[in-house]
Amino acid sequence: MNNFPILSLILLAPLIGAIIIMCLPKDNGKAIKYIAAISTFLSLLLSLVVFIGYDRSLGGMQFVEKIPWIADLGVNYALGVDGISLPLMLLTNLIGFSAVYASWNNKERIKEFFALLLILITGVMGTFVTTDLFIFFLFYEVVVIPIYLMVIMWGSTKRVTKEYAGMKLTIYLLIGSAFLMVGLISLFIKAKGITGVPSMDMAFLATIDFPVSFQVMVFAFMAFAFGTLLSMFPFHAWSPDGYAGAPTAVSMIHAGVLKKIGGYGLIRIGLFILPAGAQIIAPIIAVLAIGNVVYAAYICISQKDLKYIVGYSSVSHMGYVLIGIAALNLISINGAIIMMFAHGVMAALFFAMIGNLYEKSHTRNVDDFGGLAHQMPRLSVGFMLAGLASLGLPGMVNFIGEFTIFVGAFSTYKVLTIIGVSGIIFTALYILRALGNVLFGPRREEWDHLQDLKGPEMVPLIVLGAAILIGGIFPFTLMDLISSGVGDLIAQVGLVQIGGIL
Amino acid sequence: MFEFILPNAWLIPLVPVLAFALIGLFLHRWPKISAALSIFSIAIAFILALVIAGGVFSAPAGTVYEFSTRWLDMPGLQVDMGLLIDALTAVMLLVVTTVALLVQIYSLGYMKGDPGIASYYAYQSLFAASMLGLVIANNLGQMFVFWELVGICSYLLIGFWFGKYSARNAAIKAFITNRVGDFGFLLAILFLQIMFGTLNFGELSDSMAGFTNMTILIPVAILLFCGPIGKSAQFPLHVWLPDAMEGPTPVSALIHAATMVAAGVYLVARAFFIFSAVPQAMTVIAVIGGFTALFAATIALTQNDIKRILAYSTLSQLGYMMMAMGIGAMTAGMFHLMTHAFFKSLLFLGAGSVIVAMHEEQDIWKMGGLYKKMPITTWTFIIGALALSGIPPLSGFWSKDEILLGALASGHIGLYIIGAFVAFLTALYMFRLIFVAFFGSNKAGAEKAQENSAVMTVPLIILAAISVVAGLVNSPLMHNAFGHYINSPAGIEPHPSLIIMISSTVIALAGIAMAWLIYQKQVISAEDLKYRFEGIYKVLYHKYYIDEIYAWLGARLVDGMAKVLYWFDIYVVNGFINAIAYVTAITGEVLKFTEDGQVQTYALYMFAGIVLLLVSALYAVYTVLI
Amino acid sequence: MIGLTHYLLLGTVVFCIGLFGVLSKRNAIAVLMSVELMLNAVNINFVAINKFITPNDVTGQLFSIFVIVVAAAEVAVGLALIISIYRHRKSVDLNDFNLLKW
Amino acid sequence: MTVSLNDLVFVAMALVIVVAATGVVMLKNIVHSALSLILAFVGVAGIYFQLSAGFIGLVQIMVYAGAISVLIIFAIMLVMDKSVEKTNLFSPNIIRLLAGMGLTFLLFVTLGVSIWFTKFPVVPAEGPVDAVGMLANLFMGDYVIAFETAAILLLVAVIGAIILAKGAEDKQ
Repeated sequence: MNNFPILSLILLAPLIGAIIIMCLPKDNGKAIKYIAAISTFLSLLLSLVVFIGYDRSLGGMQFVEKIPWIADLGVNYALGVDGISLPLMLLTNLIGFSAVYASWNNKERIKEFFALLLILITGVMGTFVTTDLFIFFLFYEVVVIPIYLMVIMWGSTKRVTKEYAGMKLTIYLLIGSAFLMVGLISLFIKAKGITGVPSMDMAFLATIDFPVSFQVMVFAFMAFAFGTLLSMFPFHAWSPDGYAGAPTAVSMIHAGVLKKIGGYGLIRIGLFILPAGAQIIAPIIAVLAIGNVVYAAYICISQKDLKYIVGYSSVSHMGYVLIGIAALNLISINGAIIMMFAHGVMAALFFAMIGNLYEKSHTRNVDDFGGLAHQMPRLSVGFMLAGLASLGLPGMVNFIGEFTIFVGAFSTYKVLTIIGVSGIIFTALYILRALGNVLFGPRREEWDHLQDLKGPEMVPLIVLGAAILIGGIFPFTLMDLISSGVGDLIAQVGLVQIGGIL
Repeated sequence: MFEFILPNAWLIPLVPVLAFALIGLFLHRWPKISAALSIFSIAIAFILALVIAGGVFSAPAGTVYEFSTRWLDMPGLQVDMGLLIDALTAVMLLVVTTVALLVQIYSLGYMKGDPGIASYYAYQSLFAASMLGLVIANNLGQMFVFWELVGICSYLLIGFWFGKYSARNAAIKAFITNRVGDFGFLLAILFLQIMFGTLNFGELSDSMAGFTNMTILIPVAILLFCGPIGKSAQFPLHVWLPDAMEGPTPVSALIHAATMVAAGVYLVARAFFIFSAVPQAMTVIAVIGGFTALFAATIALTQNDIKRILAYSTLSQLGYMMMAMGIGAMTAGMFHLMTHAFFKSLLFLGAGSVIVAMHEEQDIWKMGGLYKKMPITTWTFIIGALALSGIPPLSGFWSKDEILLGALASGHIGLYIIGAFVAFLTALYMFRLIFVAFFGSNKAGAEKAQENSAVMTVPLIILAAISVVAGLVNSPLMHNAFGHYINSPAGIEPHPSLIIMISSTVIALAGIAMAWLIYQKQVISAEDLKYRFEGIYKVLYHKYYIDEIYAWLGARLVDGMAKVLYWFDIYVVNGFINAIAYVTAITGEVLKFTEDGQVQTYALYMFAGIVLLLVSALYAVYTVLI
Repeated sequence: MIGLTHYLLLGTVVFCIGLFGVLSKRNAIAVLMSVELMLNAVNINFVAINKFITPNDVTGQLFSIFVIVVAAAEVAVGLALIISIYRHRKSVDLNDFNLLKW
Repeated sequence: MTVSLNDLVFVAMALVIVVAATGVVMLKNIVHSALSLILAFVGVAGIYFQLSAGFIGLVQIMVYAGAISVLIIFAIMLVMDKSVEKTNLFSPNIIRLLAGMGLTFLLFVTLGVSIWFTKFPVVPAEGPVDAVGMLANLFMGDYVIAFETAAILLLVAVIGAIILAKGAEDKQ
């Protein structure tokens, strides 16, 4: 299996699917959906093979592929997965596959929808799989355009027009990527200055010992860029509107995976290449993260639109990830990565269910619903599973993430973590209140026409539900992998003493 | 047999989980089969528990069996799923499995005709599994996991009839209040993990021995006690238990009388070495326990709903147990937990059969003269009430007496007085209920009441028998066998004293007599009592208005704050973004006036640029020229 | 004694008068004429500098011829434009042509 | 310092040019400003002769004073439909007028200051005898490309002018 380019196949399967779809006739809806399903299923299957085939004891980058691309910039099409990027790649495929099924009964313009969706999946996956900064940034940009188009064309929102939502979403991400570009370029030039060798390879850049002041400046850029993507506190404005505006599949992928690029970037580029800078800026990020958690949790309590609730709750959960990263020790970074995986799966399931409900009832206001458990028991199971996962019930993978982050962050920021832990109460409050209003209560006749999930609509529930439960009941499947990945990272970076216990 | 069962005692929680999974995934379309499967699985668990208990109690006291497997571990944090079997676990296993089995059998009758029987039994087996998991946990992390699972099961079961708004809201209220308790519990876990690097009870107690500065431990112990406050509904977080009566009565019997609420007491018992090391924490526990006991007993006096009375009685008895723990009498607390589980579930099941017979009527004033129509229920109910009030031969007497003895022995005179007074109140409100509901004058609704089927009455009889026998286990007759096994070196050992026994019996009889006078004989009419103590009655009836205070606070702090922050988010954070967009639009609007279409104007702008360049060039160079 | 400076100053004066004419005259043809003046001013500078700084060389004069050539071409085209605009719009007043107005 | 005849001639010529130039800009009647333009061209030609650049002077007279001024007057005739008196006024936009004036004055001051204070490397040698021959050599030598381009430019200009001026008829 060593020279078989499995990672490229995983990465390009959706893209090939998209190209095939583009050649199909417009009205042949069935064929388009099957192609999309097959291509995403193929990459899901292969990523499972990689997940199982990854040698946990060896650790480090495996399944490496390298094709030189731009010589004088030292850019090469380099792929490789390690303990940190493998779970996120698996997450992308899981969500991609269920996103295709979640939008199974889309009616208008199926061809463009699925083509853009598959390109989006490839773009998102690319950032996790590559070990080259330039390719990372390339895929980072590939992602933005499909999202804008899909929000504009298939979006739906009440509070603000979908154009506004799409525009705000895209501009925020572009501002973020602009700062990222500045950071990358200055990094590249400084590295070239110090070593004389032009290289964009992350591992190589990590070995260089940049001056501290430079590290702080570049990390600040990175923190802003990835912060906007991760909807850090002051820059979170795009995420609720973006999710509410986006169609189901896009908000699934967006909440599920796109946000994780921010987290992954912070860890991979922030901590890996600029450790000293990270150490200085980490307390600021920690404070903002706690702002994230409590602020967004509080706002969720007053929300009436289901998608806004999940939007703000994902901002709140990202606060946990951020405090995990900002605590800069092995346990908390492990927790951050598991939390990213957990939140991805949970948010995707939640959006799939909301999308399904919205398709049938054309409203997302919590007060319009009531007693849906009578009519749609399976949908209620899906909602409950996602809801309980998001409030961090043990037995689900979110609890593992939250618990690990709390333990890790507690050793570095005592008071902040205590405030953060109080978030679990507010999360439980708004989730149960929303689910209570939607699912329980007396039966309402006007919703009798809703028919429950069946056939393809069950796929997201089964696939994502299984991921939530397996990850929660048997955390060691994910945890060994991640702690080996993070262990390597901390070891490599150990030369610069990072705060907290290593 | 015991040696085989012991290492894989994890089968006990596993069997009900399998039942839950099977019902949930496949069998939910066939209620009969799922009910049978669930009862069968809990029966197996019961048998295993019996074997374990037999083995533990045959081995010398104090032997501990511990096995654990890797669950979540990384360098620096190790949480594993394990087994800790000792006398304490054995007792709890016995209590939980017996009550769960009897309740599930009883539910066959109680839930007959309910469409959601399959999911009811699914939730019942999930609850049994998580409770058993909690009992056998060997570290705080695992205990927290099952602690939350038990919480979600109570949410599902309270909100079982989700058609009713009240049930739905009660379920949410229960989970949120538990969650507040869990917040403190989680913080305590984090502190312990950071301070001692481990959560395992054994390792914790070893490293605790060597620990010096107690000042740090005070907040940790109090935070750890927050968990039991939430779960066992102690004073500040007790509001959810009375509302939890919205759930089906067997659920109240199992969860809100015997097992779940006892989890808090069990945690205090299990982590007794932490609490006993911190005297301040002990006093806090004792005070909260005592206060809750008194507080709940007073409210129970004025309630009219049969289940609400029993709920407040549970609150009061839990306060008793916590008080026992607080004063160091861990044995007495656990013993009372065991006896209370049996007779309180008996009372609840009895109440359930009354409600079924009375076709969902729960107000005791509408019941009356039931003793003729429902003899078995009535007599088993009376046995339960006698046990609860602490009449000598029955189990309640021995356990309550033990606690009072402990209070005296540890010198908490105040707590002893409160304890005695609560015992009096308990007897009063229990027999108020009996005289009004069973022996009262024949009300209209009571005619058509008739005895329920065997499937409901047999568990009542069994429980009645147990609650009679259970007391002897720790009585001097069996030379305090219970205390011999379950004791903690740090706790106090109350030696039995005849005076206390006699005095507590007299108090109980006085309570019964007073109830007889007021409600049976109407010598002192209840009406004018109510009239004379109008103010107090109203306060008690409205549960000291605590629910209203919490609701008011909640609306202000939580919802109000949420709206303010949402307003802030929309108008300030989004406002800032929209402002930037608006500014760019405005500058565009202003700049357009420079384009007036005249050729010469454009020429003017061009030459102005050129001249500017020349002037700046000249300025740059003029030092050289002049 | 008249030197190069005076010629260059003369050139500047004529150039500025031409510039003012371009910027302020209403009639299109007047603007053209002012442009001619500016071009002449440039020629004066060319020839003067050629005479004083590189007397035994004629590059300066060569360039002034080129300027004249260009000026001639420019006037021809300019006037043709003005005439065609006049025929279309019946006016030569620059203020009337503001099609580019916002 | 001795005031030579040459200086007097220069001053006279300069005065003529400046007066004529101001005339072009200031006169109200477009025809009068055209005539003063011609006068300015002739004055400039005089300057060329004074700078011993005879050939340029002649070219100036032939092209500018001869051809271009005639062309302008033709254009004025073609365009003048109303009475000629008030045709050459200033544009009504006062602000722009003042701005133009200020700008021009600023330009004049800047250039004047820079010219006045720079020390030009003046070479007091006599001019070449055969200036026209050298010009021809340069035209056919180093600057032959420029020469040919200028030729093409003139051709294009002529054709353009004809098309533009003529174009109006066949459109109707």
